[in-house]
Order: sequence, then structure tokens, then C-alpha cells
Amino acid sequence: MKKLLNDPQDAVKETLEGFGAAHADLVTVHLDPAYVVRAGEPRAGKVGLVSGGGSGHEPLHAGFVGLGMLDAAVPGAVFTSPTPDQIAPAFEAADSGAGVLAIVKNYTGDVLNFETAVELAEIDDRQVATVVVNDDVAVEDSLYTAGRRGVAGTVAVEKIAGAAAERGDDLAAVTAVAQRVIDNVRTMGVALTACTVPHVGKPSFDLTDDEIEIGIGIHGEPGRHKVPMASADEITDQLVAPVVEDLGLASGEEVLLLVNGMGGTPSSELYVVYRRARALLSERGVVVARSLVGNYVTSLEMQGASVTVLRLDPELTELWDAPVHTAALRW
Amino acid sequence: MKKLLNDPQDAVKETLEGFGAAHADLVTVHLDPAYVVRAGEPRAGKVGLVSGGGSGHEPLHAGFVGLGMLDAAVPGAVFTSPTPDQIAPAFEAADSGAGVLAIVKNYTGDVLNFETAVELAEIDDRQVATVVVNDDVAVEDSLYTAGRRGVAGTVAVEKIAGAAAERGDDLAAVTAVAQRVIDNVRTMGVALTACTVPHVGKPSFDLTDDEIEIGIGIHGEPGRHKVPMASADEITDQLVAPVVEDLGLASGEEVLLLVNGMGGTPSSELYVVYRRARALLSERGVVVARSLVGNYVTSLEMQGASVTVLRLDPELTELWDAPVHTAALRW
Amino acid sequence: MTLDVAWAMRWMRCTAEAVAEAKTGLTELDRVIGDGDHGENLDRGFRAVTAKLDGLESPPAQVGDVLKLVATTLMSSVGGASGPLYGTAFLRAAKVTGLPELDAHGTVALLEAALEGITARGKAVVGEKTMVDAWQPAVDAAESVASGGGTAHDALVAAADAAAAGAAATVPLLATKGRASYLGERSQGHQDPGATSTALILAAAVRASEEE
Amino acid sequence: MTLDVAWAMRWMRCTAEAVAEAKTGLTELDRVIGDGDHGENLDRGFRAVTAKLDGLESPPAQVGDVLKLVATTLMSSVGGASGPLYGTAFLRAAKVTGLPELDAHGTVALLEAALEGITARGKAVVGEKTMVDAWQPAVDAAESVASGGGTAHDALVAAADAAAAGAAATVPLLATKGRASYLGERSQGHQDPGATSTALILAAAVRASEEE
Ligand SMILES: Nc1ncnc2c1ncn2[C@@H]1O[C@H](COP(=O)(O)OP(=O)(O)O)[C@@H](O)[C@H]1O
Ligand SMILES: Nc1ncnc2c1ncn2[C@@H]1O[C@H](COP(=O)(O)OP(=O)(O)O)[C@@H](O)[C@H]1O
Ligand SMILES: [Mg+2]
Ligand SMILES: [Mg+2]
Ligand SMILES: [Mg+2]
Ligand SMILES: [Mg+2]
Repeated sequence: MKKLLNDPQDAVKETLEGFGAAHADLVTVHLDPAYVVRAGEPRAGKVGLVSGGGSGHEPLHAGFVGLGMLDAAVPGAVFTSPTPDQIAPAFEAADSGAGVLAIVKNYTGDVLNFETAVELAEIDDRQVATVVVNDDVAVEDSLYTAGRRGVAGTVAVEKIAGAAAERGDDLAAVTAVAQRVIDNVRTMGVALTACTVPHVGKPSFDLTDDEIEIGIGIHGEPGRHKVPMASADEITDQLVAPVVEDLGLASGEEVLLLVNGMGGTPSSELYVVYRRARALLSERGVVVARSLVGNYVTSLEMQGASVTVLRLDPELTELWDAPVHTAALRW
Repeated sequence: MKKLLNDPQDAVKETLEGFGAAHADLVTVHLDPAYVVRAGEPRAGKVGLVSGGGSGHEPLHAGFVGLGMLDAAVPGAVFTSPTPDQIAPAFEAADSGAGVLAIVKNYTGDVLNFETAVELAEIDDRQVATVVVNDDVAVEDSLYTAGRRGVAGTVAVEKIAGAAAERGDDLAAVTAVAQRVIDNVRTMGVALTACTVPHVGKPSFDLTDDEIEIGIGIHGEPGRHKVPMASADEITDQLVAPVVEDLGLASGEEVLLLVNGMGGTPSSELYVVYRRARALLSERGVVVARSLVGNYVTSLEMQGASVTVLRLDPELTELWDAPVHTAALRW
Repeated sequence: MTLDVAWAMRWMRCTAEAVAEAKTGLTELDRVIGDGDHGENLDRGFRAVTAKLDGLESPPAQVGDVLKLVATTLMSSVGGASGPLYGTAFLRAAKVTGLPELDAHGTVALLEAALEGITARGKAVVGEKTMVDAWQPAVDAAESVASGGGTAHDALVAAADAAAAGAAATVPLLATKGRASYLGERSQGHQDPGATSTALILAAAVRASEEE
Repeated sequence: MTLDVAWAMRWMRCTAEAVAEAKTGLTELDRVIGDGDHGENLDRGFRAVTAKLDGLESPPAQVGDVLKLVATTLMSSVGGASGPLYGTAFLRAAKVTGLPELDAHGTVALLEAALEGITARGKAVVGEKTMVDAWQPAVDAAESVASGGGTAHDALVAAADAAAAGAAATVPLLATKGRASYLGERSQGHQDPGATSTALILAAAVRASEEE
């Protein structure tokens, strides 16, 4: 394992210190407990948006704190959910009195820790609503699992709910629009290599040189199945098909197409995947109205990518287009 | 070698196709010969900015085509300079009559091919000025080499010269400001792993598990020397020291600090490097007035980073801050 | 041999030592069917518990006071799924152990409350390849020892043995809760990390009661 | 045995074959002291040349016409440092070979002009571990054969042999031009890719003159 790190135990803290210094105009970083909030006071009357989860998925979530997106982000240890004592002050910092929406990715750890934090918030009479992102179609039979996981679709949820909050929607409305995104966004990922958690020091799963892991999660957990290495087009076919099927996309519908890198894949390859994914959608008459290509929800230095499709409607498109000013997403 | 590619011979073409489709609002992609230009007509009276070089450094250069930065980018084969027949039409597309500035990274191949293209342009009575970026302090003794290489500092040259062109400076003035950036920007890089050129199929140099390559180039060429793997802070010290020394930075001076990822390093690690680099500069009384952290000038999936410092003055800061709207840089 | 406040504190120190020692092994189990952090998570948590215990000016009055401190510390330092699960377990256990010392029935009550906390939070039942597969047999075994007239120590020993057996018995199971569930059939053939750490915690309780 | 237009075309086809065969080896040389693309660059270029030759309706009238077509094709397809260098070499050579056929002095003129083109563009002199270290001895050897009364074929053979020796002699040299120069002393002990491909091109010229 070769990483640009000092003591692995300090990795999250030192990343946050660097991030805070580089983006002091956008965020304030708290270290003990660790959470990141927008610089300045919360805007009165605006619903606060808080998300969080294990570290190692950067720029998620801290990179999305800022105008038009999150008010606070709570980073846990690498691939480990944050704890309620971190989440609670983030809720407090994000709350201007209009209540807080917690955006939680569907992992047992994240759900349980946010649940506990919400209980703490309720004791303080703070109003916190929760949405659970579960866009990962790789988890097929959610009756027999902890349910579909939250992966790259989280970016769309945070961006669009953030825009709704910024325009002044109340907590119920922001929650509803976040849920509408969740209901209409699906993702499928692939790993070419595993990643190595710093304090573990060995790859999080085993892959030989000629196999890839389809349906990969973003916490170094293995995917749906291993298949032989194939061409970008063949791999992309395996990602797009279940997404389109699960969404039940019809000809003429408009979508956002997000090709997300897992952290160690060059953007040139992401565009090759994007090219094919777009062609497959076009073949079915689906209109790619908005696009995003890059590293947004990563797994450390894992090589691989995921394809996310969000079914758009005029309001979601408008909210997607609304201004955003964060470290990792800006327009 | 596992990559999200189809036939390696088609990698550059397919990346461009994907890039063009994803960013059709910003760019028009030409494939034969390959070059990328801003969407729409060149603005009359504005100096045209053209850069180019081997592919594999994405988002450089095509990711920087757009308002406030480049007018055209010319991608060669992976790690191979583009050819004059690609460069010449890019010059033509970028020229609104006010002349063109070619921003060339100092590699024999790039210099010779651009030189030939400039000769062709002169035959057509097109006015083309050239600046050569050579920010890489790893090349010590430029008397006995092809001279210092152009690496991540190129982003600063393209951004700042782009802003000067956008505000209406004439060719001589844009060229002068580009040269001023070149004179004041220095970079030093490190590789933790080599990268693999798609059509070669094996790593471009050899590194064992416990050594790193200091003074790495961005074309898969080995660096200044191999040293044992060390902590992020120790490695950053080795990057910052020669940069600061070469620039002769004095206490009180303001700089732009760019920590650039080589493509396969997670952004969390880049912020750990940034944290240390900033601390080292602060120790010397140097003020980090602007920052940029991310993958801007990469070497395919190489793991590693470079530290770039640009000495700022009020005009350079203003030009850096000016609006930019490209696929990879936007504010 | 009495399960008093000193025992409770020793229990936690023994657990911290055992977790530190087993850290790599637990993480390796989690690497195979989870995300490879379980050992690290618990080690971080129980090191925090030890620090908290070290910081106490004087020992608390009741067993439940120790367990409550453990609960809040685990909740705020472990993270992941196991943090709130173990946190809630110790919190519920604290509520039924507001006593200076536990007898056999008190020991059963502690274990029962812990299990209830885990199932209340995690909604898992026996057979889903989670820590519940160690806790449930532990509770059952302790109960039958206690109702048969055994001592508190006997009950603890029975619980620890049953937890170890329960953990071992997770190997063939198909996971349907937690992260391992994403693997479907590929989760079979591997021991559950959480059940393993549960066995380890209960073994530490026995050791603590014998060291005195 | 005459160095006519047919020869020139055969030369280029032989070169294309030789480059395709040596592609991996050239790239490997470049991987060690450069960026690992020289074989690929030249293969791309000479495949383009072959395609251009295949596309000709009828053979051109003069040797120089063939070389000019080669020059422009290489310039627009090779890229890297070697593209403009070989491109300029063939362009200059074309300028002095406006003839249907070359004698010994014409052959020397071709080689000389090529070398001049390379040094005009690349500014390298002998000993800097570049393709000049193959071209310069080739020119010298051809010249001495021609002035001693040798045939065009003799001159070519001497040039090819000298180029091969020159390429081999680059091994101990320290690179001070091109990408290998960044390695400083680490460039020593490896053969220069461009000098190697030069030897290969001149050997192909000999073969083409013998195949007829
Ligand atoms: N719903 C649940 N109920 C009970 N135990 C669970 C549940 N989900 C997970 N676990 C336990 O948690 C363990 C994993 O803990 P840990 O690795 O620390 O958290 P994470 O899975 O968030 O990385 C599993 O081995 C399992 O025993
Ligand atoms: N200035 C120069 N003069 C002559 N030959 C040169 C010069 N620079 C480089 N070369 C030759 O070019 C070869 C490398 O070509 P190639 O790998 O195709 O280009 P690049 O270095 O741009 O990747 C070197 O081996 C060397 O022989
Ligand atoms: Mg975890
Ligand atoms: Mg090259
Ligand atoms: Mg885990
Ligand atoms: Mg080369």
C-alpha cells in the first residue's frame, strides 16, 4: 500500500484540515467532533441540509457543502459511518429554525447512527426529517438484504434538494423533492481493482488481473458478481441495462446521465463509458438532457466507475440547473 | 492492465466523442484531424488561445476550452505530441483576426510539432506567437537537457492568459502576461506508481513497493531519482523545498498553491499534501492567497501528486479570479 | 467472584485488551464479507472506553453506571453498524443493572436487555448472520443455568460458551442483514465479524470475573 | 540494383514491415529512457505511408516525389519528437532527389540532406544520444564509399552498417537532448530508440535495393 498519508489514524483529520484551509471561503471545519459547515451563519428561514457517511468517498460529502447544496457534512472514519455525537452538532449548525433534512445513504451503520442523532435532536426540540438514498440496483432482492445501497445518486439528491432549500421551500417540500429524486434515480457500478483502507493496509477484496467486480458498493465491499474483464462498451452495457430496466424508462423521457469515477480511473476512461451509456440510452429514445462526468462518489483509489440515471421532469431539471457553489460542484 | 477502454487504438477518439457529447454547450469536437474548439464563432478582436500536447493528461487541455481560458485544444496520441496537420486547423479556428497565442509545454516533440504548425500558419499570413511552459524544477541542469518540462503550471498559464485575452488584451500583451506566469511558476512532482499507456500494456517505468519516484514527468518518463517510500509530510517537504528555492520566494509574498493529482490518487490525499505544503510556505512567511486542489494535469492512472507555486502580483491575482467556464475549471 | 462494579470495570478492560489483540482477525473477517473495518471500529471504541475509565476519579456506585459510560462512549466513537448496536446493547443493559452487584438473575437480565437493545435497533432475528446469532444462544444458556440454580459466574460461563458456539455456527449462514447481505450466497462459508466480537466480549466478562 | 522510384517505394514498404516487427522492441527501448511510444509512433506513421503508397494511381516520376509523400505523411501521423525530425529529414532529402534514379553521389546527397534536416530541427550534435548518432556515421561512410568510386548500392550498405554501429554505440552515452536527457546519468547503459529506428530504416533501404 502506497499512499500520500502520514499516520493512517490521522488521515481523516489531516484531510479535513487541508480541505478547510483550501476552502476557507466556503466552509468551516470542526475537528472534535468532526463536521464541516458552510462558512458564515445559516440563512434564517432556510431549511438546513445535512449529510454524512464514512470517509473515503471524497468529494462526497464535504465537497458539496456550500450555496445551493449542503449546509453541513459529517465525515466518519474511512468507510465507517459517523457517530451521533458528530451528527448532532451538525444538525444544530445547519438549523436556522426552519428544520433540517438529513440525507442518509442506506447502510445499516449510517441509518442507525443518524437515527440515534435524530433522537438526540428531538430531545432538543429540533425538527429533523430524514430521507434514505438507495439508488444501487446491484442489490437485487432487498427483501433478503439490508436493502439497496446509497451510492452516486446521492449527488443528485443533495444538489436538487439543496436548490429547493435555497429557493425557500419548507421542510416538507424539500423532503418531498429529495424523495422524488430518490424514487427516480438508479445506479450501477463496476470495480476493476479493489481499494485499500489506510489503517487496514491490504485491499478490501480480492480480484485477479482478468476479472472485474460488477455491482460494486462504495465501501470496499464486493459487488454482485465477478465477471471476466471485458471492453468498456461491454462493461457499460452491463451497467446501463439494469439501471434502465429498474427505472422503466420510456422513449421520449429526459434524464440526467452521471458517469462517476471510483477515484483511481482517469477521466478519459469515464468519457469512454459516458459515450457508450449515452448511445445505449439514445437507442431507446431516452434523451440525455443533462450530464455529469467525473469523480463525485469515490472509493479511495479504486479503479472503476458507476453509471447513474435520473429521470428528469421540468422542476427537477430547473433545480439541477440552479446555481451551486461548493468545492466540488459549481455553476 | 485493466482499463475502461475498447480497442486501445481508439481510446483518444472515443474519449473525445464522449467529451464532445457531454459538453456540447461548451465545445465542438473535430475528429479528423482531432482538435477541440469552443462552441460558436470566435469573438471578433479577441486573441485566440491554443494549446495541445499528448493525450493522457486529462482534463488538460480540452477540459480547459471555454470562456476565459482556451479557444482550442489539440490532443495527440497518448503521451505523444499532436501533429502539425491537427494544430494548424486549431490555429485557424481560434483566430478571429487578432492573432493566436500557442501555449506549448516544453517537450522536444511538442516544440517541434508546434514549430512546424506555426510555419504553416505563417504561410497563410496568420499571426501566431508562442510561449513555452517549463515549470518543472525536477530538471535541474537545463544546459545538459532538453530544458525544464512543462507540467501542472500550464493550468495557471492557460487560465491567466485566457483571462487577459478575454478582457481584450492584444497578442503582445497576452503573450507577455503568459510569459510572466511562466517566469513565476514552478512545479515538482512525485509518483507512487507508474502508469500504463493503453497500447503498450505495461507500466511506463518500474517502481518497487517501497520506493517512489521524485521529480516525475507527466509522460510516464521516470523522474529525478527514486527514494524510499515515506510519509506524506516528508514527501511534500521534498516537493516544496526545490520549488520555493527556485522561485526565491521571500517572506510576505503572495502565491497561488496548486496541489495536482496525477490521476489515480484520491483527493483526500491531495488535501493532506496541500495541508503540509501550505504549512511549509507559511513557515517562511509566504502567503497562500489562492488555492487549487485536484486532478488537472494527470498521467493516466498514475498515483502521485505535484506541488505548483505561482508568485502572484495584483494583476495576476485579478486575472486568476476572472470568470472561467470550461469543463474542468469553472467560477 | 462477585459481579460488582470492579468486575464491570475489569470486564471492559479485558474486552479492550482482547479486541486490540483480535483487531486484525476481526477486520479480516469483515474484509471478506463486509468492508474490513470491524476490528478497527471496536478497537477505537474500547480504547476510548479504557480512557474514560482511566479518567474516573472514583469508581461509580452501580454496575449500570459503568455500562452507561460504556454505552455512550461506544456510540460516540465506534461508528458503523456495530457502534449503535453495541451502544444500545450496553445502554439497555445499564437500565436493568442499577445495582452494586449482580446475582445470577441479574446477569441474565443484563444479557437479555443487551439483546433486546440490539434487536430493537437492528431488527435482526436469529439466523440472519449477525451478532444476534451469538447473543441469542448466550441469553438462552445463561437463563437455563440461572433457572437451574447456577451462580452468576456459571451463567456467564455458559453465555460465553454459547456465544462462541453461536459465532462459529454463523459460518454456513446466508447473511440477510448488514453489509454482508449484499454478497448473497457469497456470504456463506465465512464467520460473521459481529458475532465473533460478541463471543469475545462475553469471554472477557468471564475472565474478568475470575481475575478478581 | 538501381535506386529508382520503384526502389524508393519498396524502401518505404520494407521500412513499414521492419518497424511493425520491431515495434515492441523500439517501444521497450523508449520505455526505459523515454516515454514508451517510439515503436507505436513510427508504426502509426509507416502504416500511414503504406496506405498512401497503396492509394497512388501510378508511381511518381521521381525519387523525390516518393520521399516528399513520405515526409508529409510522417509529419501528420507520427507526432512526438521523431515525427517532425523524420518528416523534415525526408522533406530535405526529397529536395535533392528530383531525379528518376540515384547514383552513388545522389545517394550520399539524400543521406546528407536528411541529416541536415534533422539537425536543423532538433539542434542535436553527435554524442547527444539521439538519432543523429546513427545518421552522422551513415553519411560519413556513404561519402567515403562514393568518393572511393563505390556504387550507390555499396554506399547504402556502408551507410546502413555504420548506422547500426552508431546506434549500438549510443548505449554508454549520456543523453543531453530529447526526453532521455531528463534521466541524466540514468540514461547511460541503454540504446537510443531513435538511433535504433534510423539503423532499421537504412537497413530497409539496402534490402529494398537487393529485392528488386
Ligand atoms: N441489522 C443488524 N442487526 C444486528 N447486527 C448487525 C446488523 N447489521 C450488522 N450487524 C453486525 O455488525 C457487524 C459489522 O459491524 P461493523 O463492521 O463495525 O460495521 P459496518 O458494517 O457498518 O462496517 C456485522 O458483522 C453484524 O454482526
Ligand atoms: N533534439 C533531437 N535531435 C535529434 N533526435 C532527437 C531529438 N530529440 C529526440 N530525438 C530522437 O527522438 C527519439 C524519440 O522519439 P519518440 O519516442 O517518437 O518521441 P518522444 O520523445 O516525443 O516520445 C529519441 O530516441 C531520439 O533519437
Ligand atoms: Mg464500515
Ligand atoms: Mg512521446
Ligand atoms: Mg464493517
Ligand atoms: Mg517516446
